[in-house]
Amino acid sequence: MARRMRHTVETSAVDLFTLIEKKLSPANAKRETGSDRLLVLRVPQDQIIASLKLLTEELGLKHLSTITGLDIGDSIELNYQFWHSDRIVDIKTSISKTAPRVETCTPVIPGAVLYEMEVHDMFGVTFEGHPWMDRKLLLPDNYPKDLPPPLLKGTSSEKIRKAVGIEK
Amino acid sequence: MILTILQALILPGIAFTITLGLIFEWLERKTMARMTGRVGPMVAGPAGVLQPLADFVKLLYKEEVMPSFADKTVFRYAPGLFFLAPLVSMLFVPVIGPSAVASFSLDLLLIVFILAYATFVVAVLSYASASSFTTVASGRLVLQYVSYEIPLVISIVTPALLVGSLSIQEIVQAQSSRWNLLLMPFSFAVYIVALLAELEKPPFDIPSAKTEIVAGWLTEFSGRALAFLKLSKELGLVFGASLAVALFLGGPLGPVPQSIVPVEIFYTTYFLVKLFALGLLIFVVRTALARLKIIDAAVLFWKILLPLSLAQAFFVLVVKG
Amino acid sequence: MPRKLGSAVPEMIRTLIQPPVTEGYPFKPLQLSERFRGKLDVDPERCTGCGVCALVCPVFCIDMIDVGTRKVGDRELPLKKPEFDLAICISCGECVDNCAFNALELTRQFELATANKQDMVMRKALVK
Amino acid sequence: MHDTFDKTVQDRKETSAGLMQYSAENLVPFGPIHPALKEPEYFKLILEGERIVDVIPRIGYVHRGLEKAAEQRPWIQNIYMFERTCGICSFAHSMAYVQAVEELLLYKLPERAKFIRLVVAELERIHSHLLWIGLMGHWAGFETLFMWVWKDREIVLDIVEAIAGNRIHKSLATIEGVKRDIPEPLIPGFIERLKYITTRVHYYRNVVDTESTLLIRTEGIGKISADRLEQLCAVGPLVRAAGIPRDVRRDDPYAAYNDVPMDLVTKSGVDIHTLMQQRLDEVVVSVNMIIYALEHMPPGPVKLRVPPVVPKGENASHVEAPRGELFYFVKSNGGRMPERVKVRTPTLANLPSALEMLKGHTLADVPVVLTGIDPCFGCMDRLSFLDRDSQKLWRWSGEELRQYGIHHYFPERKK
Repeated sequence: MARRMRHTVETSAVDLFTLIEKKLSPANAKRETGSDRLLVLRVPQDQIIASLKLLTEELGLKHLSTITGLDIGDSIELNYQFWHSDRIVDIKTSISKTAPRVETCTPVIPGAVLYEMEVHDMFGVTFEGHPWMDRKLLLPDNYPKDLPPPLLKGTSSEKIRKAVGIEK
Repeated sequence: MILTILQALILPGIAFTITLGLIFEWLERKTMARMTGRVGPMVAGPAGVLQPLADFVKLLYKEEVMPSFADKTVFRYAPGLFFLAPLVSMLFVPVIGPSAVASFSLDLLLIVFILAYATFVVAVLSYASASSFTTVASGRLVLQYVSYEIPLVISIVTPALLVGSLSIQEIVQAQSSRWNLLLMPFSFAVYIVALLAELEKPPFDIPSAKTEIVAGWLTEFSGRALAFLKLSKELGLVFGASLAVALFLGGPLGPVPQSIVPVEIFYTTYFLVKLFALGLLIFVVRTALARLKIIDAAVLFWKILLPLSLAQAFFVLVVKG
Repeated sequence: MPRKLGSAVPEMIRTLIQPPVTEGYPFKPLQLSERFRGKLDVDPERCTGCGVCALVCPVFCIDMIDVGTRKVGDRELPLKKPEFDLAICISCGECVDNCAFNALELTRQFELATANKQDMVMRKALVK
Repeated sequence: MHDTFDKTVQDRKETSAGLMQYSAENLVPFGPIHPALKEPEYFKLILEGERIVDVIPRIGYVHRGLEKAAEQRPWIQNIYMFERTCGICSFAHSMAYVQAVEELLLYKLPERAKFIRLVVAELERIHSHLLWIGLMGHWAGFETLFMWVWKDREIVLDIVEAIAGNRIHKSLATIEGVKRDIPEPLIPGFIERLKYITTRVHYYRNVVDTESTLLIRTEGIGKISADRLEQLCAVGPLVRAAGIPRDVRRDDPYAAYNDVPMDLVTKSGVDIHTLMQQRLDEVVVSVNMIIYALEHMPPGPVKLRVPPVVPKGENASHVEAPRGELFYFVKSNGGRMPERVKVRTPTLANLPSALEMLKGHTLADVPVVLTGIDPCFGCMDRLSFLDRDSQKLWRWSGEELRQYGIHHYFPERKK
């Protein structure tokens, strides 16, 4: 339980979290350990776009700070992290590592176009419907196709270095 | 005969112009530096006076690289031609006395032709070095030349209209009582602005925009060619300023007291004082303004300076007539 | 705001009169703030070879080198002393803060150019 | 990259004849590394005739895999690596990382450390804004403004060196505190020099607003609407200049921003001129905050001793870097090394809006808009054009495009 030291949180804002939780409960969102400033909700993969739409249109959470990819052993976890006044709302969903595919959220949040490209480069997650999925954003041109994406736990730095041709 | 050759070679001629060119470059770098809180050249010679000469000599023995797809002949000989233009035209400007080294009745028109010839040489030269930067620089150069050329010529011809002759020497002699500037301040202003455009000094350094096309038409040159091209740019400034002094500020003329000192000394000092004053004015303007876009420069010349110089010429005709 | 041509001129004249701000380095010495973090320096007497600095260095530029043995009770233990590769060191001061015997110090010396890289390796502390 | 090089030489022969007719078909390829380029990045512009329809970014030439490296280094040593992500906002990175980790540890940050972090963060903001204003002068050909503004920026850098020992990489923030205290006797000197900077900034505000040659280059150039910026999740001065009051220092105060008064600067519309005004006004606000913080600095320790192990947990934290919201996400599984560190720099957030500002402009406007948007990785590098109708692909460096645009400026477009 990470307790925030920064400043006391006004009581009125707390029910924002419960409001979000209630709104997303049809998408059976489960609340996980966050803090009085960080709301963490886990949503199943098929509900992710619906809940994002709900968040942006009805609840007014417009600013998506980023999409963070996490390699948690057997699956890849995507965190859609929003910033709203003095809170951070993190919508989690986990997708299988074998066929990492998820629908793109760019129609709902146009600003996410580069975040999805970055997660695609680093974790190999394909976002269906993303306009530039065939292009690379960050990886060098000579990154081998067969080498798994760099940020997965399996790929070690040495392997990447050898593949890209930098000897330490 | 020998005297004129000596004069041509040394005093108001080649040696004099080149030293003036080097001193002007030092003065420009020093004043611009001091006005922006920097020190400016300070290593070669006292207060860095010899820095431009040091740069010139250093460049002379640097290796000269020629791009493989450049047009060889033009690339090798054009810099020399461009270097000659200001030197030749400097001979027609009276410096040490009311009479110039060489003079004939239509030398003002020859000056105009030499200006056009110099720009033409630069355009061909930068196009010949065939790198993408220089080709665009030559495009810009021609566009800028076309916009400043007519106001420049009109502002040059206005003093000739007043005096009624196309020889610089006679124009200077006619100003012994009253400077032309008092009668035609606007054509003097137009001349200065057009001179800034001709020398590609800010706000008109569009063809050689440092941040946009590296060094403009100078990009592909190195070694001897670069040394001479840089020097001829400075000589262009010296000649431009001395032409303004001759046409508008009465050249070397000024009150000459009777004394054992030869009269040339007074004339030359008057000429140099006016020249450096004009130089400082140009350097202040150069430091104070941002670079214009080519379209705004063209608009400025065609819409503002051209009518202004025409009106001034018309005014002079009316006054004279 | 009214548009003016040359609104920078008055300031240019003021700057012209004031002395230029360019510092005379290398002809005149550069005055550094007394907290300047420059080249690392070690005091061989104080260094006991505890190896904390090698642990905390973010760029792993400190290696512990064997310099012989030391007596601990009745046992002979290998004595290791730090060797600093100042070419890699980023002068962050992490080792200086963590050194319990304050044998390390960041001097205000910053001119480190040398012809060969080997001079950058500081072996001052490798004494018994 | 090899294929592009052969194509260059072969193409060059064909085009050397056609170079003079400088039209859209001119094929002038350039590599990512070129003397005229500051930092390599690369945008593909999709054209329809002259109008730009779409822009596809391809960055990453300076990507060093910091996130992967962070997973193999202990917590404290990561500070010095993340600090070097960017030269201009280096303290913002170390502070954001350290803050994310501190909130996983249950310690209370000493008050004095909060104030010192605020002072150094605001000093860095002033230095970054002044750098940008100077660069704007340089790009617009106004060298004098460039020299003056960078001359005054030296004052800020000297203050930072007096506090942190290094002008750029402060290496000051550490987990649960700040490594060194502010030198008390020097504070009056700092305050006096900062006041001098305010007078200078007021003067620059006057030059930026009145110098007509500069106004021609900056007014009405590079426009984008406020709600489009909102949709594209833009951050920082770009957003505040459009009138959206979004600033992490005010909305979600960290360090001592809760205790130091700050008035938010917003403008009413984005173009290069308002962006310059926005940043100059923000410098004045930063100076006032620093002076307030220096005068009300609470006594007490600046650092707590912290075990090298961080309890299991996840945490997201953000700070207001000079260019906007800098977002850090840290996950720890209770070990000596982080499980995952995610960094999202403000420039990545602003990039879609920067590309958006290019859309709709004609090819000739692109160079001017490019000088307006100032992404953190420096100037434009290489542009490729894919003409949809004729399916021809050609590449230009930012520089060619700049002079192509200027050279082929369409007169019918009113100034």
